[in-house]
Amino acid sequence: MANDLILDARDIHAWYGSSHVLHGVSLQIGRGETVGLLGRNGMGKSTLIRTLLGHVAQRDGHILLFGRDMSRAQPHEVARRGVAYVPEGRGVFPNLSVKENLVMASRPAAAAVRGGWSYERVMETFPRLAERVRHLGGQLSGGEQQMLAIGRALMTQPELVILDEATEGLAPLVVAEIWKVIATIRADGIATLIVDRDFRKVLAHSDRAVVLQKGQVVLSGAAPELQASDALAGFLGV
Amino acid sequence: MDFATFLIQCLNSLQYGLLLFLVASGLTLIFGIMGVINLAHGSFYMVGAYMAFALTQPIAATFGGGFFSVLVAGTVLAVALGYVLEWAFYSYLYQREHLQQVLMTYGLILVFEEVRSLLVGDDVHGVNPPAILAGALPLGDMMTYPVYRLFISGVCVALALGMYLVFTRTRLGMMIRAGSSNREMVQSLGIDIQFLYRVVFAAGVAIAALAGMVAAPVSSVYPGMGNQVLIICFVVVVIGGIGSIRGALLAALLIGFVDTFGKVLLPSAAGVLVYVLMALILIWKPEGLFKAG
Amino acid sequence: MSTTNNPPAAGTQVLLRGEGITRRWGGLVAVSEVSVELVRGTVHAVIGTNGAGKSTLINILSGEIPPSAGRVELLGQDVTGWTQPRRARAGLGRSYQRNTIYPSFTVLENCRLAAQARHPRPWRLWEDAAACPDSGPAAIEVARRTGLAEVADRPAGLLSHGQKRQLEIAMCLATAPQVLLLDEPLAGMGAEETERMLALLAELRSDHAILLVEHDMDAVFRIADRITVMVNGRVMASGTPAEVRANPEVQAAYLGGH
Amino acid sequence: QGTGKVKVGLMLPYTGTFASLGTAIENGFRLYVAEQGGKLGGREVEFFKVDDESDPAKATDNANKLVKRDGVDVLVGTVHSGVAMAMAKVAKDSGTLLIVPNAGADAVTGPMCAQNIFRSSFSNWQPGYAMGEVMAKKGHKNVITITWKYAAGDESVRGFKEAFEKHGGKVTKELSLPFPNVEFQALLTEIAAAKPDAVYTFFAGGGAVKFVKDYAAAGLKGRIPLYGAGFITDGTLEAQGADADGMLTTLHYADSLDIPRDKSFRLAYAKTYKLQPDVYAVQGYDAAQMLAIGLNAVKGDLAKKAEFAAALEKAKIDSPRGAFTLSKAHNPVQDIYLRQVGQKENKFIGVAVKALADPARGCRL
Amino acid sequence: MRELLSPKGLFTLACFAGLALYPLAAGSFGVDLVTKIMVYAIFALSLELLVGGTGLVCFGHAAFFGIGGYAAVLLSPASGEPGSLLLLLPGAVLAAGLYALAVGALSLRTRGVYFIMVTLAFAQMAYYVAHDTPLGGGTDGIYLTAKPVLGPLDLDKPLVLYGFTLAMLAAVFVFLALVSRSRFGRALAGIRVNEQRMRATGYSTYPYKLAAFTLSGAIAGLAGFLFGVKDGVVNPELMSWHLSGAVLVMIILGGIGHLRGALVGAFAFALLQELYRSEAIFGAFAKHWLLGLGLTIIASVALLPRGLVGVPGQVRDRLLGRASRRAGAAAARTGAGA
Ligand SMILES: Nc1ncnc2c1ncn2[C@@H]1O[C@H](COP(=O)(O)OP(=O)(O)OP(=O)(O)O)[C@@H](O)[C@H]1O
Ligand SMILES: Nc1ncnc2c1ncn2[C@@H]1O[C@H](COP(=O)(O)OP(=O)(O)OP(=O)(O)O)[C@@H](O)[C@H]1O
Ligand SMILES: [Mg+2]
Ligand SMILES: [Mg+2]
Repeated sequence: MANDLILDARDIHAWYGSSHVLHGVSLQIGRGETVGLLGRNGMGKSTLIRTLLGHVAQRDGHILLFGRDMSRAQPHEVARRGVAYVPEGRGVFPNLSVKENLVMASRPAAAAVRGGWSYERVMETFPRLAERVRHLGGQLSGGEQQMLAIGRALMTQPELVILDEATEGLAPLVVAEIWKVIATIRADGIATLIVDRDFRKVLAHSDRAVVLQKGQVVLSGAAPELQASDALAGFLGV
Repeated sequence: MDFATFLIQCLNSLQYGLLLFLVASGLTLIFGIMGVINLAHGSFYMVGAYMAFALTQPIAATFGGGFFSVLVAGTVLAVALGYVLEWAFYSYLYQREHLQQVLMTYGLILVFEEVRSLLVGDDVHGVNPPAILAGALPLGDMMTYPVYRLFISGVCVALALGMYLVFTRTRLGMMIRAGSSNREMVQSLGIDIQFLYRVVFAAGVAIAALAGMVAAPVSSVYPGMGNQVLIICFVVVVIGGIGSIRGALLAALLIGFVDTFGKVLLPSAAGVLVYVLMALILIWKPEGLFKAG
Repeated sequence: MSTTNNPPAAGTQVLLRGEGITRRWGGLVAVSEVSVELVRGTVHAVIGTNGAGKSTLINILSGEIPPSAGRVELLGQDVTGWTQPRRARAGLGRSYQRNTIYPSFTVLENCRLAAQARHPRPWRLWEDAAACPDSGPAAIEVARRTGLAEVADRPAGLLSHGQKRQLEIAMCLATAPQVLLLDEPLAGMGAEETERMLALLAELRSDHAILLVEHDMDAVFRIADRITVMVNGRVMASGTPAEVRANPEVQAAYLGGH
Repeated sequence: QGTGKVKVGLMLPYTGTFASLGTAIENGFRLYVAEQGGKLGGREVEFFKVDDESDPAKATDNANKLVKRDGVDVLVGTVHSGVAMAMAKVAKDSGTLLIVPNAGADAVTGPMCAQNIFRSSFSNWQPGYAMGEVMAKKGHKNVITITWKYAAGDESVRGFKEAFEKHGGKVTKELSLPFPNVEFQALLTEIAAAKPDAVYTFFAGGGAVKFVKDYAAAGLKGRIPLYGAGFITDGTLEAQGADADGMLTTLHYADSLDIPRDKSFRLAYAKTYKLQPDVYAVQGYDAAQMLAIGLNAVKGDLAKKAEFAAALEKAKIDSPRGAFTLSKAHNPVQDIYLRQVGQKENKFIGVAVKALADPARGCRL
Repeated sequence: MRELLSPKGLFTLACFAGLALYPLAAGSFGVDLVTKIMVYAIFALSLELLVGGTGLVCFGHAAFFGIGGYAAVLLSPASGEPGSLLLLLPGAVLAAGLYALAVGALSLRTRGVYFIMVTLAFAQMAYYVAHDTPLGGGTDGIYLTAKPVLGPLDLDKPLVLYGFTLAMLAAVFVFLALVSRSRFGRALAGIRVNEQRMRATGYSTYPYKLAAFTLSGAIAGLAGFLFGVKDGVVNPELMSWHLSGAVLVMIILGGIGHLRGALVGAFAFALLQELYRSEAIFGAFAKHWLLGLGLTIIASVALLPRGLVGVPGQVRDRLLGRASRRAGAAAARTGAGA
């Protein structure tokens, strides 16, 4: 099982300046596994993700990616190993057109090995984007931007996709669609780490889930078990 | 002014504008894309001009090459210089406030000027155009037009076209533009932004130095030449719209015309005309003629 | 779930009215011939597909961007030509879909500065702003109401995403507006905060007119008195929550069985 | 007082465009002092230096630094006219002796003139006026002038016009461009279109190099003769190359003067500094000479200002440029030479005007 | 009052006390030098109100400075009699303020770098008017024949001028300190951080910015007036972009966002210049003093990201960082790698 781990992070600490945000978080993600990350606002979910990706400079702990030590790696090195990121707030490039946003993310080398998510397939998955290929990223509505960010992540042919609040600000139909896409990604055998405020949906779509509270893991286990647990509601404040 | 003179003045305007564009394009590249207000850009122009002067002898002696070998060698050196400078001075500026960059690049201007003085002295030097371009075309009965100035215009146009294509048509161009808006996300797509920026910066330096080298035969080589060109290039960049190559081209030509005809028709106000033009354009279009992107 | 819906009282007071509002971006018609009425004591939800033009509508109503056509009336006055600050001072408050806070100021100062807009008196240079008798208490009050009291002294930029969303609303309230235009206030909020926000909205409803743009349908159907559905810049349907939910077109285009 | 070292404050440009001029002036000055065994008027010389950066905005400060901080007895400087004017102001206010070794601003020995202010170089008016006579005598009738739009350029052109029009010539067009702009092409086109008999020009430094090269490149050289105040070809010939060949200019110095004093000066200078001297070195050298004459007359006591001035007013200064005297306003009354460029030298070909004195308009001495 | 007793307040008080006592210990050159630096400090403070206070980076501030200086000379009686301070000083401030009002009204339509450049453009216009027209005496400038007086206050005496300048500096400092904590100042700060939100909450930001710009220009005019009076000469270089750049460098060097920063920056910049130009220390190399200055500036950017006034905070962080065991170590390690 151990060699089947895509990500093996142990005892992660992170700081913003002098404030200590993560206090020894450990997280494992297996090949093709979907993991939900839950917790109330400000508990450190996004920080954990950004730390794993190498975006938080002040960090400590051990991060293994495909068995390789990435504890001190630069963000682009992490990304090149096949980790794609859909950040909260979307992060589309406002001065690039929809098409350019997608094309610049494509990595021909990775596509040759893993393939799967071509430009055409992204366009099929998000017909709304197909209508607007020539528009600039900055001119899209919030929901369109969210779709673009997911599409862009898929264009890198990832083995692990990290979605931070991927459904924020989307219409119910689109949310449903995004969950469908997440299911497709899952079915493709791509591992995912999902953060979303709709914890029921998260649990329904993941194999396992982890709950963060004040920078520490307070609960984790298989999704169905958690769904049934009483403790979960307390930690999520519902 | 008769019609023939008018036409020749137009040619002059065009050529001056193109030369300005050549210097300003590197500035707009670094400025719009990397978000660095690079006051030292004029210094790179000066470095280029001094290279055209200082390299001629050694290159002729060792390789037997002429002006064009100097251009190649100078460009290579400029790329190296840009690469090293980015690594040493600029790489930690991106996260900083813009004003810190102003301070740093201001410091660099002083250093460049003094190092130049230590290495080459404070004298004025001339550089000869290559023999094949040394001639002049007769225009009208009195005027001739130097072939070398046409060559400059040609270089400028070719470079403008090249940059435009790289920028809009290639993945590299997209990455560069993306980097200007969201560094973190570019990294998350597996792009080594540090390296990318180093390359862009080196290219910007090389363009400025190339402009200096190409301009050396017509401008001569003198202390402080960089600062003189810097401010006018900022004007070009700002009128054109930051980060827009197309805008820089148009603005440079506009300034070429205003400056040229201003000198002839309104000599007492010639100095201020360019700035009046800039103020008017920015009041009319507060983001320059072309918004980047 | 719609137990809190109040039938519009007789003699309704329309605080904000938009008529035939249209906005074009080049060839694209982002908002087309939309009319809305915001009545005191009601929550008017505007829902619709992404890119339907909801934010654009709010931008036009609040004066952030001018409409291509149409007129806006605030408290019975035609304000189409007014600037955004003038409308704000007349009692129009808005929140943004994207956080627009003052990251380097404390949470309290964020609120206080918003409250200060009510009584600016900038020429009183000798008075300490922190001791301002109007804006200080008002700021503490809104921070409390929005659940930010605990983090009141933290720089706003260090808040988590959800907390920033709360602050966004707090600042909007601090200006003591009569009309509230809220652009996805619940986005990014956790379950607990969502509850609190809905309770706050219910409380505010009595003496405000609220326009709520939101994608959280549970919340919308709980709180809204009227719902307008926009698709591609047009109004597809408008009516009580029950009517809208029953509308097959809306179901197909937006709700998808919600 | 009159026994210790005499403190000389050199306020010259050591950075920027004029840096090499500042160095030449200092070299010339030090050469003369060295020739006198390090003493002037029986007193040892101690130098204080300030880089004036050719920046008038800092000029008062820099001058004050020498006068107030270092307490110099004599100010020597500078190249830039605006800076020299500020120095003159300080000298006038503080009573410190000032010798200007280059800046030609007419006002220094015009409205600003004072008992304690001297110049070892020229006034902008002088070479211009001389060239006006030369060109009129050559039979040119209509002439275009071109210069930078700044005080020195204006003054030079005014001097030229005064003499040229007095002798029946006509200045048909006065072209100018903002200082220190060097984009001449448009104005050259104007010249070509107007086809004047000749062109008179005043430029210096980098602008001078570029103008001469552009003039040739535009095909005007050889068709419309180009004349100028001497600065256009001084210290710039190496860079101008063949494009300057044959050009006629007027100045108070030339490269091949047949004067023994000049020969010995040039030899000594070349030996000491491994450099060929230029007009700036001469002016620095003469500034030292003038100081020596004055100091000798007052026996080293600089408090005797009137006697110092009187001595210099009477003196004949044995300059490498040829002996000259000082006018009442303390500007050199000197021969202005006509020079021609050849083999990278400004060759002496005759005297344009003998013992030309600046009119010193506005001076109340 | 409590603010005065904070470390920052005490530091500022100590600075002013030192300046007040300085002439007792200094010679006439020192008095002159410090007078000049204090003038620059006033100039820097005026810019700090715009840059640090309002977030408007003005790259043409020298124009207002220069106008103040030219006004001092041009408004003085042509007869050569000393003018009245009571007339000249307000005149200079008014002239600069009016030009600032006009420039601000137009340039505040633009933002960011565009604003920087439009202010430069307007400064260049003023520069060329002084440079190319007889009004300002052309490149060589014009002279003040007699310095202004007010009763026994004769600015021709260096010590009087010193005292007057110090008083002006203190007045400007106190005034700007009051402004920055007032509602007006807070509104400016809000505009700096997020203008869109300011408008949405009901502030008409344009008049606020225009008021700040005009005020800043007027104070710069005051500084220019003092400079013109001190030197007795004004010339176009007072309006050149070099000076606009230099004053910007001063406030960045000192630390943007603090009034102390402008003060410290002006002193640091001027004293560094003096240091590197000193032949006594650097010998023949003093000729290349700009090299030293340039390297120092580069080093200060690299080492002092918050400017000189940020040094105590930086030292504190460093010490604290070391105290909090793992945190410090990790920060240092990754800091170097990232
Ligand atoms: N750039 C930052 N600088 C300093 N502190 C920060 C920064 N970003 C986040 N924090 C703090 O770190 C903590 C964790 O934030 P994080 O964004 O990881 O929370 P989150 O679980 O993703 O919350 P949300 O659900 O609201 O997005 C919060 O208390 C927040 O205030
Ligand atoms: N500045 C702009 N320039 C061009 N097009 C724009 C601009 N702003 C918005 N649009 C377009 O107008 C349409 C409406 O956008 P708007 O932001 O109002 O949608 P929305 O209903 O708020 O969507 P969402 O729910 O996703 O936030 C979109 O298609 C968008 O792409
Ligand atoms: Mg988060
Ligand atoms: Mg929206």
